[in-house]
Amino acid sequence: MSYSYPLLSYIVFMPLLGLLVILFLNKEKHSTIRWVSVFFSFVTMILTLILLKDYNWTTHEMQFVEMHQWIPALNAQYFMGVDGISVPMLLLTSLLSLIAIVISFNITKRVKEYFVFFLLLECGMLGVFVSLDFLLFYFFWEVMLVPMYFLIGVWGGARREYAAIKFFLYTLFGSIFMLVAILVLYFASEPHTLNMLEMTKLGPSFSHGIQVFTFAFFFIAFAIKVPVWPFHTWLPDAHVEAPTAISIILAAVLLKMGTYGMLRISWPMLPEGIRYFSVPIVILGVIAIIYGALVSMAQKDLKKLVAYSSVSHMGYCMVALGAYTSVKALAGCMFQMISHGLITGAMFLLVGVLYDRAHTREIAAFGGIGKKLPVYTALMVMFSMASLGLPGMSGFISEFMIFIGAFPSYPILVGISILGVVLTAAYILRMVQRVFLGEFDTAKWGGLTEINAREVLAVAPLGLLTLFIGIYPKPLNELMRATLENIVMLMAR
Amino acid sequence: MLNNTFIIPLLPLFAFIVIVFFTRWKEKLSAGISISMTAIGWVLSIITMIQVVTHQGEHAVRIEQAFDIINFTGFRLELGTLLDPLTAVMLIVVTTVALMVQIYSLGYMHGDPRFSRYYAYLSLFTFSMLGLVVANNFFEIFIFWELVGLTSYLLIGFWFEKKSASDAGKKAFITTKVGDLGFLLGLLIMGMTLGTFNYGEVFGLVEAGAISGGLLTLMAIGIFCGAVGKSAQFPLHVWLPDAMEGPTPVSALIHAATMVAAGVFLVARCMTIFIASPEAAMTVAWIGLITAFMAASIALVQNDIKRVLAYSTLSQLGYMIMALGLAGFTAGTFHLMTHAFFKALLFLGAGSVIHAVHTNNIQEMGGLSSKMKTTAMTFIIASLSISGIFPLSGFWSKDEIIASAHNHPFFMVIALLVAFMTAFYMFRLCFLTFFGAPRDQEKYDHAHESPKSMTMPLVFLAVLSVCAGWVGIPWLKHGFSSVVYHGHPHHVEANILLMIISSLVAVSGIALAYLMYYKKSISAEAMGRRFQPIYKLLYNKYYIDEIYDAVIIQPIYWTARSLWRFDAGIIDGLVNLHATVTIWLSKVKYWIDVYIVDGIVNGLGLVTGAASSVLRLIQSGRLAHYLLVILFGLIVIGFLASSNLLNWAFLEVGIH
Amino acid sequence: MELMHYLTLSAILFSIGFFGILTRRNAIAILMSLELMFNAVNINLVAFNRFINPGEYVGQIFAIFVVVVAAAEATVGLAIIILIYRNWRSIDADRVNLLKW
Amino acid sequence: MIEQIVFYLFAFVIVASALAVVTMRNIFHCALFLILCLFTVAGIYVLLSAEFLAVVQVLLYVGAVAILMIFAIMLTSKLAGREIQMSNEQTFIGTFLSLIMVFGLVVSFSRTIFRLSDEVPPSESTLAIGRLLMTDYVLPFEMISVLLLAALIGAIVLARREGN
Repeated sequence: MSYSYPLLSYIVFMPLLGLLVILFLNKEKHSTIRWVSVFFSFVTMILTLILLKDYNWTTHEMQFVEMHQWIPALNAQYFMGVDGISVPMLLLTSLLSLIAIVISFNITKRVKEYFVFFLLLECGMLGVFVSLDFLLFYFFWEVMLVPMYFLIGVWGGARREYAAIKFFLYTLFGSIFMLVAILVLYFASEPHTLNMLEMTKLGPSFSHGIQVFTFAFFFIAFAIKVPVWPFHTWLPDAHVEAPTAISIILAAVLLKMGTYGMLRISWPMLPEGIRYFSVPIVILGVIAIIYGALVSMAQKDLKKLVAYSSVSHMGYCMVALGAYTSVKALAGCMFQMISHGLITGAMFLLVGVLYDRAHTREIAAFGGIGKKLPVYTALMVMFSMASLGLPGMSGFISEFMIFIGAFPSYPILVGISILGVVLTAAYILRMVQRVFLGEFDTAKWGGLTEINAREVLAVAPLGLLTLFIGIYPKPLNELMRATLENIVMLMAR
Repeated sequence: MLNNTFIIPLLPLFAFIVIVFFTRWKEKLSAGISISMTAIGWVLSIITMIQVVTHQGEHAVRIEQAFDIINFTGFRLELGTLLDPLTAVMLIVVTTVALMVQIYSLGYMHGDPRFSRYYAYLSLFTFSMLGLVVANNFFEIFIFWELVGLTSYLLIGFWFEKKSASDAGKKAFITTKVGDLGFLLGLLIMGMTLGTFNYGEVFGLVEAGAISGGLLTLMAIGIFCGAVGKSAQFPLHVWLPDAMEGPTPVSALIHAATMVAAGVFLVARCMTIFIASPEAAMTVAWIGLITAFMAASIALVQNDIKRVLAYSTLSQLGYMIMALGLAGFTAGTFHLMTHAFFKALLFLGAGSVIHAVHTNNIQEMGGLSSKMKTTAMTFIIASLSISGIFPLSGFWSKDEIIASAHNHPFFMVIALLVAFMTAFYMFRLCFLTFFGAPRDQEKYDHAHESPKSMTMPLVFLAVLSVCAGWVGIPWLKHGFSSVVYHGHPHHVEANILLMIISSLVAVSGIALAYLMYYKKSISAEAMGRRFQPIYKLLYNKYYIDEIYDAVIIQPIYWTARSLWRFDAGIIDGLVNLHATVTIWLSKVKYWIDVYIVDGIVNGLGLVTGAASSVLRLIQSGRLAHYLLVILFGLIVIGFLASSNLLNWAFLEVGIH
Repeated sequence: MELMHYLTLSAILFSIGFFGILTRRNAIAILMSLELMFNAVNINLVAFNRFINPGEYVGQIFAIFVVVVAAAEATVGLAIIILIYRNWRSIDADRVNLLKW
Repeated sequence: MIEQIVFYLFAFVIVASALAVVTMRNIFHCALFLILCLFTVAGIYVLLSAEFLAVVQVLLYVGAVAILMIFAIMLTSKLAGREIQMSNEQTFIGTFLSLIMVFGLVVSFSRTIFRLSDEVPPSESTLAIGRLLMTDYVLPFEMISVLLLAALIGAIVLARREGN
């Protein structure tokens, strides 16, 4: 099914156009550069909304397909298309990018370079979610890394260089596994193809050994991105050192690429592999949930706490992915990806807002902030509640779907992972209490100012979406339904 | 009204949204909106109740409406409303108490800097509680279940500057969350085995035997765990006494009348499941009994007026749970209703007292009846009611509960003992607070009757505390039991003997309190000294908080800290070790490079350098020289080409 | 008229231009010589066009391109010369020997 | 016959003025002779029935490039007859090599056999050239315009005085 004009290319390359425009701007004109970035990411978002409008919800077939020869010698194609799992991710990416750009207005160091890198990053992220060719996918996957490295390494906190190199090398390490896996599949397929859809058709015909081997390699690559315990240690460093906007993007979009990759590539393509590895994957997920929650509890730095909570929350996704036979679990996984993107994105944003004003993130340094900053506190408490899975917020729907989907397959493991809910409540409430409640130190924090309109505006869409999905998840459910049901069918081959 | 039940919960939600976004700067307006919305809800609830009662038909009213929110092949989640007699009763209870508490709060919270926020929270709570009541499936009830927990957290920690308040909020939230885990597990089992959460479908399947044996028991106990957490039953009761840190009207609404009764409501809703699983029902009864007894015994010795009431609440909830466990559906729900009224009254009365003397300690009060006539009168009425004195409402409902244990002598004996203790500690409270000589003259002098906005709800609730029970008088033809029943309506037989016994027990409890605290003919101190170990045990609430802290909380913190060290040290250490090894390896390679590989290369470089220092003389840097050489070269090539010494194909182009 | 005449003319003009480049010291003069060489090339192109495939205009079009490129080259070249003049107070090409190692 | 005379006349003027350009000592005179030379080359184009090109030659070379040169001269040399050393020490070898080049070129031309066409050139060439530029050669045409733009900006950037 194709479309009258190459909408996907427009979406993916619109940030690149913005990048070109910014390159021609005077580097001293900070506000022009900012507004141009806002404009182009806004246009990108509008285009994704157009995509949503014209998307056919009833089918799992790829839509808006664009296919051109790219490197004929390799049979690599410029092949893009979207289905029910990439459309939500595109929307999430374009929205979060816009918000991150708006929240980056307080960057004053080398503004031009910052936004150039940021738009390149956005292009890479969008590209990953629409690519249907392995080479193209890999290309976008790597394109993203470079700006990320600079964004953390130049604009980050005190240990930014360490964090940036760690992130870069760790992810690159994973990418190499992915490349090997892609090559194995490429040479195993006859005729050689890099087309993901073709490969999905061919997948089950590969021998057990190949499937298990490539599955494991893909899994390492994606698991580092997610990150799955025990590959997670780059995450706290990168999140903590990165500037606010980049933390948002890291948490909201980059982590989702791991799970997206699993849902798009390894799961439906290599059914033998998932069957072979499903139990270990669930175990890793359960460990991540409990372990992430406990480690969060011990954190003294607000941002690090949120970072470890990400580890814990992504653990739910792994539990869901392990229960591959259940469409409920996979839907829960998608819900969790989106809701974690919204909630943790907002949490990082709000922590950044506080850090801008207080210049510290140490939990013990605060207390009673709720008295001085009621609006900020209300927002933070709301997202904290969303993060601990309060019903009426998106996090609850996703956790519930995951539990209900995975429980029949792994009653004991899911039973253990439910404990994570209480632990999450415990560390979140501890944080809320120690930062916002209690006696207010007027001498120390009397000068704090309330969250401003721009920041409220940036966080408002996240809050509204969190509530909307939490109260009425049906639209999102319908959007993904056909695709997820198809994926479950593919895995049953 | 029967088809539009959903409006009732939405009214307070509307109030919440309006207050938060529009009127939070205007305190009076915010309160007005909140109260008027609840009042409308109250009127609508009464209309609903009348329609339910006058409904003609073979079966009781049962109206269900729902819409999907998640829909996969073979799996649906929905939101909806279910209206049946139980719902109608709960609607009345919740809206009545909420309305009274909101009016009362006008006076009690007067001058608080977060007045509007208080009303917003109350509205949100009312919404959640009404939503919980009208839910038509387990998924939805779970949603509202957690939402009431949230509002409870917010309201307990309303004065969050106080560390004890925010601690109490956190404790309440997490403790109930532990119970909710069980609830969630029960739901998961339900989802796995039955594939639906709708009440009607679930109960139908359970009755048809679609699930049985261990799984059924596990599911029932799981659901009951939710009730244990929310209704603060043993062993998750520890949060409720601490929750008294919240404003007193909140304690009245949430922690006495409505939210804590949600557990009872849930068990009542799931009666079918518990009937199908006798083991689970027995567990329920035992938990209820233990809680009732334990809480009543603790209440005997507490000195904080609100804590005494809190333990009393625990004990009464234990009563209801026990009745439900013994299949006394009507008894449990009936007591739920009457208890809501008189316990709300007790709390509001206590609030009025605290408002007057600014202390919670009953040892610092005394003789207040002369200064606060209305409060004292209503408080004593409520005390009589809870003690079970004829013909107040507590008498009828408590009697039914004790009657429901008629097949289990042990339960009945303990229940009577609890009734005795209840009467004793309630009147200990009354005598210490309102009678005798003032023990703190200064506080006594400042005491005064509360404003009208506070006393009016007291009077109203006092009337209800007297009369609400009359709907359940066994001799009535169309009483409570003919409307709210499980399975088939059964007429409660009046058991005159039991009535007399329980009345005697109550009166003797009051008499003992009278002797000890009014007449002082039996010295309370002497009793305390004589039973020193028991006294200490009770005074320290059986040391359960301390045990939890040592056995659960500290180990969790310890695990968290050690895991964090493990994470930073070992896991991240491995990553960094890998980096270090790589760097070390590369240093080795660097050495090899510099001294061996590069040695050769440098040798070559040296030779090249020497040669070029000679050749560089050619470089004059002048364009003209270079061009000359170029031209020379060009000409030489041209000649070579033309003389066929070089046979380059490209020079042949055009030649034929 | 024969093609050969034109070719000879262009060869002579080209050589004169080259001679100028080789011998002149004034940078502007070098540029002028360069223009002469361009013209030689253009004559060549137009002549081939006229005598080999008169109907196709390829030669003329490329001559136009050459003219334009020459103009561009002259502009930039002169700008550079002015810059050099500003820095050295001279446009003697032989003194500008930055190419020397 | 007339054509031949005109050609030789033109050829003579071209060669003579070109020699003047590369030998005269006064740079300003050189520029004037360059203009003359370019003008005559335009005449040659007319002889080759490339009228459009002739016009371009006059407009672009004579009108623009030559004027540019004169400006540059006025900006750089202190004009007013002050003579700087025009030639360097390569005059002799330069002459020699140039002559060899002329010789070599003419010899190689004469030894080449061209596939001459007897077609008479169409009289209306301007229209055809215009059409070709907008169709077959549109891409080079656009690139050329970008090049011109670049040259323009480059010239401005280079010649602009820093600081004002």
